[in-house]
Amino acid sequence: MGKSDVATAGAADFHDLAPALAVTGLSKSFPGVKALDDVSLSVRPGEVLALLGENGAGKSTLIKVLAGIHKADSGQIEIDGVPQDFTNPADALDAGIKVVFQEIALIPEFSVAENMFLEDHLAGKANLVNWREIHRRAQEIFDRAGFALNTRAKVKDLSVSEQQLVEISRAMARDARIVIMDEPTSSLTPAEVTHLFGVINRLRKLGIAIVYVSHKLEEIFEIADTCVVLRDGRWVSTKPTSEHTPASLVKDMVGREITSLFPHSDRTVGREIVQVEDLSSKRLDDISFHVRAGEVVGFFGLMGAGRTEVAKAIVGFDPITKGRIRIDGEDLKPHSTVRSKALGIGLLSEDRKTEGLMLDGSVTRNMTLAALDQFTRNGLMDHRAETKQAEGFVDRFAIKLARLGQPIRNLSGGNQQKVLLSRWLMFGLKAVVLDEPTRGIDVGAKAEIFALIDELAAQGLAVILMTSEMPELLGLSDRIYVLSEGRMTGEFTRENATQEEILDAAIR
Amino acid sequence: MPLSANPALPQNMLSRTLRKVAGQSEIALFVSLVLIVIVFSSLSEYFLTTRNLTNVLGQASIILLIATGVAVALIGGEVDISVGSLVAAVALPLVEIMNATGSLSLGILGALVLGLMIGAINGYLSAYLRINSLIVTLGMLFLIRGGVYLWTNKRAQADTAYLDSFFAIGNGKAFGIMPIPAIIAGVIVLMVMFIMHKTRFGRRIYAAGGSAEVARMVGYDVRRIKFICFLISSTLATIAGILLASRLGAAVHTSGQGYEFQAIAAVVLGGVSLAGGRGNILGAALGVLILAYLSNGLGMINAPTEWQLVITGIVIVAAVSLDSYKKSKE
Amino acid sequence: MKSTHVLSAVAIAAALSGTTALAQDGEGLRIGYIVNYATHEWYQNVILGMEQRAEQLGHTVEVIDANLDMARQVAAAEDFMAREMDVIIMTPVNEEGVVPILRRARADGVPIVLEGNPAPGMQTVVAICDYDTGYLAGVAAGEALGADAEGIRVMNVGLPLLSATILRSRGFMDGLQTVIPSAEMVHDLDGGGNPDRSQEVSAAALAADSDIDVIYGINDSSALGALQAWRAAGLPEDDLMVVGTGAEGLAFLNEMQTEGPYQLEAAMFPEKIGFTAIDTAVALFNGEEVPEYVISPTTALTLGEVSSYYSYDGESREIQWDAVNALEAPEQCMMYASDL
Amino acid sequence: MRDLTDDDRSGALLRRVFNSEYGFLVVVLTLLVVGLSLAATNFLTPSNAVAILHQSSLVLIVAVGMTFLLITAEVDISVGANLAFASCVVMDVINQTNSVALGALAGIAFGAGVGLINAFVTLVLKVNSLIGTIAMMMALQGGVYLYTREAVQNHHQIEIFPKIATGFILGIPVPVVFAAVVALAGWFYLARTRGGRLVFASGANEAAVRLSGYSPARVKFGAFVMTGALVGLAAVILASLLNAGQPTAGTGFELTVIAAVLLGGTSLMGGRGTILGTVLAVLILKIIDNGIIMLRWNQDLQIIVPGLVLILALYMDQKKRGPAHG
Repeated sequence: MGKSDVATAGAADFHDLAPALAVTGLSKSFPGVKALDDVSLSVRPGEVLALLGENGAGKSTLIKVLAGIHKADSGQIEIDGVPQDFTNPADALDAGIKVVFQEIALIPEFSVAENMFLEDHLAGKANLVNWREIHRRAQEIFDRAGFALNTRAKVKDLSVSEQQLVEISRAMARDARIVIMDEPTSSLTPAEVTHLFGVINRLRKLGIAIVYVSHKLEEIFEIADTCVVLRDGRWVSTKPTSEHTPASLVKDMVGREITSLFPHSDRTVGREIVQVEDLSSKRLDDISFHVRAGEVVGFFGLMGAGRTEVAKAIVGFDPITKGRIRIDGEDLKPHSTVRSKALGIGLLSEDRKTEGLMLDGSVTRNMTLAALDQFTRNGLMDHRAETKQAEGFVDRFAIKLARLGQPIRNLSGGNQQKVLLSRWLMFGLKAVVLDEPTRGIDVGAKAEIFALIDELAAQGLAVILMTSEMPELLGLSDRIYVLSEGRMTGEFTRENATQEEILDAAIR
Repeated sequence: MPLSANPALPQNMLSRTLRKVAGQSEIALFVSLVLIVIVFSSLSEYFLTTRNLTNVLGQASIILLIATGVAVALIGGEVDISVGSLVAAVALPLVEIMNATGSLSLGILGALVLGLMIGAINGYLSAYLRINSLIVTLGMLFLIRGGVYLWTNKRAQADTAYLDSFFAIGNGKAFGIMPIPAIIAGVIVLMVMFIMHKTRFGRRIYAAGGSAEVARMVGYDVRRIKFICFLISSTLATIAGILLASRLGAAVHTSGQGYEFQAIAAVVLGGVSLAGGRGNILGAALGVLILAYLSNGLGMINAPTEWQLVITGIVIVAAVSLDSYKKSKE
Repeated sequence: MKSTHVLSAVAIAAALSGTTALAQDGEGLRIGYIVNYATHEWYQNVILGMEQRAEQLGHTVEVIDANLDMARQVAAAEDFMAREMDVIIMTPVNEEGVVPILRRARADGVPIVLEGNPAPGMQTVVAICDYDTGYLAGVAAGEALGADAEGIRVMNVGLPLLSATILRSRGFMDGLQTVIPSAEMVHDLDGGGNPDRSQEVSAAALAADSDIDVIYGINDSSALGALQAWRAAGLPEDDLMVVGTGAEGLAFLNEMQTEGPYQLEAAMFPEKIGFTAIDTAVALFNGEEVPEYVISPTTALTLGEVSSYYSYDGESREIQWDAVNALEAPEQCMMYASDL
Repeated sequence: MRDLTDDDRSGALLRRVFNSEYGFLVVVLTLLVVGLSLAATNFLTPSNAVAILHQSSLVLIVAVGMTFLLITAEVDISVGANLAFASCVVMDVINQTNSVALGALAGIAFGAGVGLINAFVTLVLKVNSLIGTIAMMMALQGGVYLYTREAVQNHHQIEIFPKIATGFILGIPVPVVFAAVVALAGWFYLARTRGGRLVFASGANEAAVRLSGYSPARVKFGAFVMTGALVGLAAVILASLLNAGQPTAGTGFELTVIAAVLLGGTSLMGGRGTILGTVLAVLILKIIDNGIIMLRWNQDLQIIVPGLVLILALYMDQKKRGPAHG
């Protein structure tokens, strides 16, 4: 890539350099919404700029404008002082901007190497794919960046974090000057996050400007040089990270102070609701645990450790090969979701789109799906009672919507998640399994979900929380189980849990 | 961990080359094909003759071309079921122009123009107006067939130019052995294989079919890619229509009915996914040959039509369920 | 993996060695018949006639079904040639579509007898006269109605897809008009040759104009479908006459026996066609002089006449060879497809 | 619609009608009826209305089942072949037992049995239902000739039998009564019952339904079997209408049925559709069919026009929903 000379010059102090990317007065409107309103920022070679804001603050619109997906109504984008006019994503790429989106933009059926050269396949004049060169160049980039990836592996067989490395390698393959990462850690485990930061630091040394978008404050303080906060499509502040405290950042983002992110009320712990003995399946090996009423039990584990597998097994969604699952004393037999629901346990899936929402269905229909029996008289639906009940939940959880009949697809992630939680609360459970309940949700909504989890436990529900976010785990759980490669490798109480010991158990 | 997936262990040469061009499932298909040949060879003394084996290649050439086009469309994430009617339609300009001018090239040109026009309509409606392609091409299936009936007044249009070149492309044999339609189809299928695997555009078809969103983000013009997929599928069906017209010596208005189903069945049997982005042309071709030799063999042993239909149905269900069983094991 | 190689090696070796077909045992002839559409009862009876005749003469018949697909028909001819049949009989799915395969068979020295429709380049065709069949039925219908009948209105449930069926419809009208010149065709429908479609189009046509005296169907299914549409519309059956064509199977026998409006059948004796085709095939193989057109006889039958040609027990029918073989076939048809 | 802007509210009446759920279908239907009444004097007669309703009822009975199936994101291509086979079974069993009831029952049971196998192949063997039912279609087309080489004739001559197709109840043709009952029941089930809700949900998001403690496989199973049983019911009517069991019947029937259901606004992707839309669409297609004969136009148009209508309908639907749902 021939960037090493720039690296030695630039990495030491980027403050002296001219901005690699400068955005001035960017505005963009969609029908009915002003998504971006006069936003400006700049980022220099070797600088890591954190872009913060709640959902709807305009971050994704800004990124999409920079990626050439949307066209701004007004304002200017300059790269190395040259004004740009992107009409499509290819223009942005050619100009040296590479966006690593949160939803990874790789072709699952293609090999790692092919994915890195999707734009041109290194094709020459005859438009022929140069397979040998593709693999050679990919390997070369991996060697330089120190990635342990096989160029011939299919992307669909990789873990999320490995896929992210492919995305970053892709930026390197394109000689990108500016890499924009949209919530890159949302599906990474702590170890993988650490690894990613190593990669970012290496990129930084290569003189690449990085725009880092995240909700996770502790990450910002670890990696970012500068913080830019947006709110409601408008620029709020630009400051060096060193001048921020977590509270000041949250205040800039939310516009108000949030006192406690993790409420933990005093509650009485009751009888054992969930009892699991020697649970084994394709990916799980002899898992045993129990959860009592009024207790929040966190499950931690790295990617692929088996959290989601446990969650899906104990509600009867995935088949098991061995073991006994009892809910409030009753055996989960036959092993099905029909039975588990009857016993009073339900799962909120980590994957809202494919396992939770009926995207074109109305809010009401999504919310009442589990509790249909309550609105059934002699097999007939009582639409009035249904609507009334749904209205109650909308009020109770302050779900923001235009009307109950609108398709749920148009709601924000946080509000969608509240609807899905309402689905189970309306039914009335004894135990609920929450798999990554705050994935892709902004800070304000997160706090509300946390409060809700606390409230559920206080009402006497047994809550099982699957999470990969350490602060969430430590802040909410009464007890913590740790999984590693499908086995149980640790159990901690709220009092004796430390981040180090948990991580230690997770890699055991 | 897939990361540690080994770069091929040292094995004998044959299997390594085989692996290079074919995946697991293509090898399985090839083995099934061989099994069919062995079984029927033991049941009929006439099956395992050079003449019969090459005959079938000629007979299969028409479905092979159609299936290849259908496979390209499926890999591109779209489906084209108008091909059966298209086969009948393109023969009309071919034969009429040939009869009027005495020129095979002009006739072929006419056929290609009509074929491309139909492909462009399919492509425009599906890719640009974003109407579900199954519906578009289902509608076109009716429309084209009706158009053919109106145009011909339901009479077959005979070739009265009697060009030897036209006779040869569907009926001739190279070196007295290999049917020329089989050679034509074989060369075209190889070309498509090459395009799909070795050219930038081919890879873009896979990308557009497998993950249209991603392809769009990478900057591919997905609509254009899909549009061209329809052009490819109708071009291949046009060539099939030309070969068929030559074999029949006429533009027969009823020809090609049900070919779309035969082609889709063969292609799916060959491992091409209905969901787009998966499968390859080699597999599709093997799927066609399996069904062709199966049908030929059943004919050789005088199996009645009804049994042929039942057996073909069972073979398809068995193949596809085996495939989905394998996927569920992954 | 190993087994794969072994299997493929065996197959390829076997394929390359290319065993030559075994020689003929010299008993009888091996006759291949490529049928247009074997699942239709008409063709089943053709095949029946072939088998009965072939057995009498000590030959064997093998059948491949083209199942209405021209390409399949060509493939079937190739297969028969690969199987070294002595002579091939073929009912073209479409008469224009067999020209190249006839040319290839001639080059190969395999004699081919066409059944049904003539095609350019053929040696001989065994067929009934479609126009004559319709014509005879038309005359019979006219006579049954009486020459002084006025304003006779006809609904034709036709099949314009095929020249043969166009000829039948035209023959019927021409025959009828020789007796009753004022007879007119009110509805000229495309019933697709099958009963459900015929029922459907007839229902619509009868709703438009139900003042009909005669229904003519180009085959039994078309006539029966139209009759069912008539009944579904609740129209009176007393003054209606239904004329079917073919004597294909059991359906017309069944309906005629109720002594309802189905009074006349233009019988084409499929068994006899099969019989004649075998005789022609054998003659052709033996190098005898065979006319270009071999005509199989047809006639119009009333209920009273049917039983002398077919015995019917409600479950199956048996052709009365003596009566059918006694029928005289014309030297030439009154009109051919080429005259259309 | 509270969130309509003023602009929309004052918008052209036509556009509002078109954008409503059935607006497009109702407008087309009205235009057809008015147009044909003016163009063909015999169109608007009781006998023609009966003829149209007769023809529509066979398609509609099966289309109701197909609407259910498509809403659950499955499809059944074998309905045409099933119809032919079942009609032979109906006639054969009546011939054997001299009981119309037993024959009807056997036909419905046969149809449902085919649906059962389709369900098994789709839900247990996990074969894509498009492919699985194409294979079933081939197997049935072959199988029917193994069952009977020729049309099964009416040997029983039971008087009531022809009345199933041609009789009247309170001045309404019997098949129309059957179709109306089936359509009403289907509409009521989809719109008003808990089970109907699950039909939609199973097509919209199968995993979500399973996680919510229901069995989408059971819902789909029900839809397959019901479609099959309705084919059996249609076969009883068809056998009566043709006074025979016809192995050659039903060619292209599946395409007509699916075209009608799609024209009626049911989504191929599942999760969306209505019986009322299907009813309107069946009527539209059958009136077009009828009109072509009434006007004495070339009957080849009967295959061209539905093709055009189908593409047009989907195009309108696409425009209405906007590109976001492409």
